[in-house]
Amino acid sequence: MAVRIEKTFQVQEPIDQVWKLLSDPRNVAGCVPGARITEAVDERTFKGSVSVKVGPSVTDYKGEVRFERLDAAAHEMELVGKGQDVKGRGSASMKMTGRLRSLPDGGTEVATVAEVNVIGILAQFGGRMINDVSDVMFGEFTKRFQKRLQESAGAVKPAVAPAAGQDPVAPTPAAPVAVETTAPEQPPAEPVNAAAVFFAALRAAIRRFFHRLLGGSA
Amino acid sequence: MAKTQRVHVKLNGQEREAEIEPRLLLAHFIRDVLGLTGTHLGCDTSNCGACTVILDGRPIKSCTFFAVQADGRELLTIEGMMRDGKLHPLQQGFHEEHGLQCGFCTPGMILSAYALLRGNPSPSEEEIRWGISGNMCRCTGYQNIVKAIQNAAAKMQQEGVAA
Amino acid sequence: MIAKTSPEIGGLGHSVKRKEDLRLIQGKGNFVDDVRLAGMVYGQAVRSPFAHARIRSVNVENALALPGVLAVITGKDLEKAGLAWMPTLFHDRQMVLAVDKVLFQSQEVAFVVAEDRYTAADAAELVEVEYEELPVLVDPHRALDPDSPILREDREEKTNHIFHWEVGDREATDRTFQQAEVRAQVNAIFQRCHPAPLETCGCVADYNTGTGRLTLWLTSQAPHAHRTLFAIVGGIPENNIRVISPDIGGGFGNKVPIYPGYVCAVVASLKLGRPVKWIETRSENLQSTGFARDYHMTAEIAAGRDGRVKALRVKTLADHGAFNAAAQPSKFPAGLFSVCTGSYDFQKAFCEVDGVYTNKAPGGIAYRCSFRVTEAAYLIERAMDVLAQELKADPAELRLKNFIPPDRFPYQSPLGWSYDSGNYAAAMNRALEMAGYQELRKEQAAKRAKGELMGIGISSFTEIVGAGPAHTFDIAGIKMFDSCEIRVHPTGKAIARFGTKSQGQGHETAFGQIVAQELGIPVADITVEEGDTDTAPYGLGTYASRSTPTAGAAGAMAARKIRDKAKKIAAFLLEASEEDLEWEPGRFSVKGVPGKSKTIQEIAFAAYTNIPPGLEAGLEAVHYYDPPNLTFPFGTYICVVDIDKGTGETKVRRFIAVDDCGNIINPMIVDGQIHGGLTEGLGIAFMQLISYDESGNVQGGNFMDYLVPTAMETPHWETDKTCTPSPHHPFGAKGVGESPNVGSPAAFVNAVVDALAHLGVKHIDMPLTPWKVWQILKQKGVVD
Amino acid sequence: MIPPSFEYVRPTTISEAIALLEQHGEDAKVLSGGQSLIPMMKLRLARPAWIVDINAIPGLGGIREEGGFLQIGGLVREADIETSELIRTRYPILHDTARVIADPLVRNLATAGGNLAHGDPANDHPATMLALRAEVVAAGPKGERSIAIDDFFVSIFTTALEPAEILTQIRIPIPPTGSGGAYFKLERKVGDFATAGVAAQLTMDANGTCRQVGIGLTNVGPTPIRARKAEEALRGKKLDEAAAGRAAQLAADESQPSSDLRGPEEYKRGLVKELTRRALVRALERARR
Repeated sequence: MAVRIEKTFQVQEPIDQVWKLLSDPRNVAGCVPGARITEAVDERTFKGSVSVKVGPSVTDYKGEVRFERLDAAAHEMELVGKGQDVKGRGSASMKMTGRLRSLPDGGTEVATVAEVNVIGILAQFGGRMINDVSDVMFGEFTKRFQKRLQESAGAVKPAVAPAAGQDPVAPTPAAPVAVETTAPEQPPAEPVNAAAVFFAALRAAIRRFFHRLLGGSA
Repeated sequence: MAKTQRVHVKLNGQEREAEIEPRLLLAHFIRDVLGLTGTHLGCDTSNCGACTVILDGRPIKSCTFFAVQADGRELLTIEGMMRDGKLHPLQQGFHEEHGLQCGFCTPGMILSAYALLRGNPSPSEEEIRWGISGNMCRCTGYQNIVKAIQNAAAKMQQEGVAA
Repeated sequence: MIAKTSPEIGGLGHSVKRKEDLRLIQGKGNFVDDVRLAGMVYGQAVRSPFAHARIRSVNVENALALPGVLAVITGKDLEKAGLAWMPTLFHDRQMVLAVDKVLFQSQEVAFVVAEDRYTAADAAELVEVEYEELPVLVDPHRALDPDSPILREDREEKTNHIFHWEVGDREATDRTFQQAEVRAQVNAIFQRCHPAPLETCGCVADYNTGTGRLTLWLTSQAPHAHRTLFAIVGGIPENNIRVISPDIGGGFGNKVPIYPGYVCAVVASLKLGRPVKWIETRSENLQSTGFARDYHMTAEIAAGRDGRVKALRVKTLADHGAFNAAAQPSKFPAGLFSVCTGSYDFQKAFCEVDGVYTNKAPGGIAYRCSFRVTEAAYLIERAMDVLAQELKADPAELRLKNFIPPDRFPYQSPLGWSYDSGNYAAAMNRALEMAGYQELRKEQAAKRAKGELMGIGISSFTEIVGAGPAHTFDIAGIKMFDSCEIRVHPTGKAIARFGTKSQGQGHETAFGQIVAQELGIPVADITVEEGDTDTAPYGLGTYASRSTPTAGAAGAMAARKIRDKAKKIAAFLLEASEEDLEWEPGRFSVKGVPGKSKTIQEIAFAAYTNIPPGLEAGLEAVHYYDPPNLTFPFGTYICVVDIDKGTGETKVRRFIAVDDCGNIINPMIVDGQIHGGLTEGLGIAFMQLISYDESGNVQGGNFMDYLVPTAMETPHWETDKTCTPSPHHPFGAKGVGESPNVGSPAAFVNAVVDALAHLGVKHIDMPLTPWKVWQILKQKGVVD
Repeated sequence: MIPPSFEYVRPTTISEAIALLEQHGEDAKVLSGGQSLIPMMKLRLARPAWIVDINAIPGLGGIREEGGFLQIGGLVREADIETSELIRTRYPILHDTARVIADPLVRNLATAGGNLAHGDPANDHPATMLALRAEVVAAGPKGERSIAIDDFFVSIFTTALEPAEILTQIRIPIPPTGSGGAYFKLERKVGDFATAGVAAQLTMDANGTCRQVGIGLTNVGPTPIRARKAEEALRGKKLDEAAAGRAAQLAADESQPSSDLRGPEEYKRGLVKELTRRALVRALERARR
């Protein structure tokens, strides 16, 4: 059940500032609720977990994300994430790349591509519906990222990093999907931006699955 | 393991009682606890209707109903269809019109037909097909099942008996 | 024609009501899941969510720690016992429980045993398996690409290619094509589908530590063959295995193979010394047990402008999944697919099939058809319609022109079969007459003028069933004869036992009628028994429409042996010589001496009470029947459809089925078989599909998405018969259970394509979903 | 398929039920018809620790016209709606809807309330309720409140119901004379969810112009969709073939289907267009009766 999502957006902030943000987890931690980094394996590899509650269902995933590339000079990053359902009923994986480009007006273009693949019972029941919700979820992430970027513009860096779930940026009211998640304290020094994107896509997959399974009657 | 609950049902006219886990499905309660195996299970997604039983006069899928929900209520299964030692007109109809082959769907099919005829003593072919559309059969192609139900309906009209 | 017995005797040709009904309509049947034994425990398989992955570890501690859990069996455990792998029914082997890697989604990885079903289900979740995902191969057309992963590392040949099989004269066929005036080609995929009998597979394995005997209640279409295979694989002396197939809730080929769950239940019972029940869920049934078809076929016909067919060329890629678990005669890698020249008189033909492995459930079973005959019939009947389109000919006339004429039987087909008998035009003409074919064509033309879509589809199939002659046919080495044992009791009642196993076909009634026909004993007085390997004579089982051609024939032959002995006894009782006796069903009489006769009941009594000197007591016989040839049932089906342009929905308005299965035992049962087979054909043509996404996720692995018709989607079937007896069968029967499923898919597809033919549509692959039809209409600009 | 363990409670009053839901919060699930919840539990995709069975609570049944509304109790079964004389004669659109939900056996347990409360875009009642401008009555810790159907479907599988709220009644404004409605659903077979479904409700005035229009769409987006543009295009207009066609096109444009086993996106849009056209025609026929 493979899905490819591309999102490109422009911001007025200069490229270095955007890169700082994109490569600094603390500022994007809250962009997607519920992601939790449990352990830093090395400076590029992190273990995480997410507990997703959709309608009457809860699914727990354990995952690992690794920066395949973090190129400050070229302003390019690539990471691969993978999560397995703790009940052993499937997995989801994602390869995400982010690329920044300076714009003539001094602003920056952020180009991201996520390739999500869901395997197991979710994919069995979820069919091809993973696509558009992944899209929506990823869209929500980028929206929040931009908002945060604007706030951080010229602002003093917060002394204490915001924890996921205690996101100073309120979820956009028209949040396309209302995912209830456990949002434990975020170890400040660990990057969850990538993880967050990854888990967002994961949740998207699950969300889509229920869209498919339920209904017809209640 | 959740705490068990005492469940009392009237099954085919008999008072039956058991101490069970709340999660026990009615189909398993009837088969494994009360020992009546005429009620079958053919799927896990509430599609096939092999597990059809009559709950307070209405046919339901007993694989999608907890036994605890049936507490204090009346159940009719295929084993309760005989009338003073005689086959029910529907059972006769299925036999006479060759309305069964492997027989796995038959109990559920007969119980759905039973409920159909209670509400509509002389249904059209279309109404019969509609009435059994929650019960799958892989053998008969339904044609003789329709005839079987028509056969029973006619017989019951003649004899003036209700389902 | 066969002498018709009285209704009381109820021999051949009587629509005797079925004996098996009485228990089934009262809920008193005995299906495998109904078996309850003292101390019985329950097994559940732990399955892989991945289509291709290496197993890093299997941790059973948490599962074992759960109260009520008795054992967890892993592949490693089985490996120690040499049982991690088992042979398939077709020159391959298959994992019972995966040891180092899994090859398809839902493959068995471990087997949990607990005191009850609910605990077993809880425990299955607690088994922790660590997987390392591997690249997945889904598309059979990519199986041989250099960059595709080699799936079967256990094999010496490091390739995904299983077999190449060809038959016919390639050069002569190619030459004919070079000179051909007209060519027609169709590329048709017969999609992967599943028989999905309403009862899933399951078993109760009861190893008695006291007697050392294993009793195995099994959802088996072939109990004897399964007993032998369990003896060979499990190393249990065959005399210590008793396989019982009780009531079977439909099989359609799904219950021919041996599945890992059976083996695990046996191992668990041996380990625990307690009866172990294992019953599949529907999802497990659809996702892991024998699928059918998955043939990717190309057919080309070379013909003359006059519409006479000359040569047929067929090339096929067969997707067998992770293991070649096809259940078919061992000399036929593509089953009887080479019957693909069908009902038509081709002079030259060539057919080749290549089989490959993919990361899908194993199989290739014969789903309500003689091995691969449905694929063959579908292909040739589609190709004939495409040829009709090329020639702008009427598909009925084209078929009539090319039928093998009645005087050519026995007919030698270019691909090596000897058709026993046939009169194809008779069946076709009857069907055309019933349909009012000419009027339908007029109506279609009028509708087209108004922009409405109506189609008429014809299929004039030829089946090949009744495997089979022992010189050619065997399953895993066991010759495909079948058997019957009859015992006539002193009071004139009888019991007849057969090596086959009914799954709804009504053997308890129909086979009794065969004996009644031959002995004149009323069918009501004859008990028919099947499925218990301790009592029934050895047989190969029920599938491929073989029961009547083989076991049914054995019944007639055994009865005739009894009649021969009865004649001796009658001669003794009547103080006449055997030559002076004449037989009428139920009695021997002295020629020309009215009233001087003995009934079969009197004779039976004498066989135990007044035995002629020099004659053995008793009145029993056994016969093992080895048919001299297969039988070739045939028929013509006509389907009329209306298509809703707005939604793409197809409504089957009428379906006419004229079958010829030779002499008929029980017309009522035959019609029932035809209704059922047509309905499965409908499901296959319009709904039933098991597909896989690029990661090997099963799509259609449950009844929410594996769509089988309800009474609402199923039309009223119009049936009739012609009768062309088989010349070599003891009572001229041919077998019918599968003809409707073999012949009907082409009729449905031909009808839908015919409705769109004026738009230039030549073929649509099954299932014919509304969206597929709508997209074509959209492309053709019929809908905005 | 075996559900995981849970504790089962069967309160006999609404307040008791609400208290239980408050007490157990996320761990509790309301059981009404159970025809979606129980299958999910059997697949072990739902694992509630507590099941609060509301079926023993009196006063949640009944189909009646009262106070200008058609009132349908939260526990009314689909089968009751299907067989109700009042529904069949006065609200054929609801009859259309109920009779295509799942299959006859499921409909004997499934409730209209649950069908809405799941917030599942594939369910059939939501589209019809959107077309009928229904409102949903919910009882919760803070008492009873009424929610307009337009505000009810917040997001996929998410409704405006608070965790401890129970849907007690569906209220449909009794349509004025000259009204008619219809629901069209295309399913792959009986028992399947809609590939697409369209509900249309019309109120026509004497000279044949649409005074009121409601159009709802099933299973062609993350939530049930009200086709406002299509409604707008008809309001105050004569409903002829051309107008119906335009509205149908707008409804198709407003739908947001995704490709799945039921068909590609393009097909589903085409289906919305076709079914909207058919629903409007049938609704008009009924409005004229």
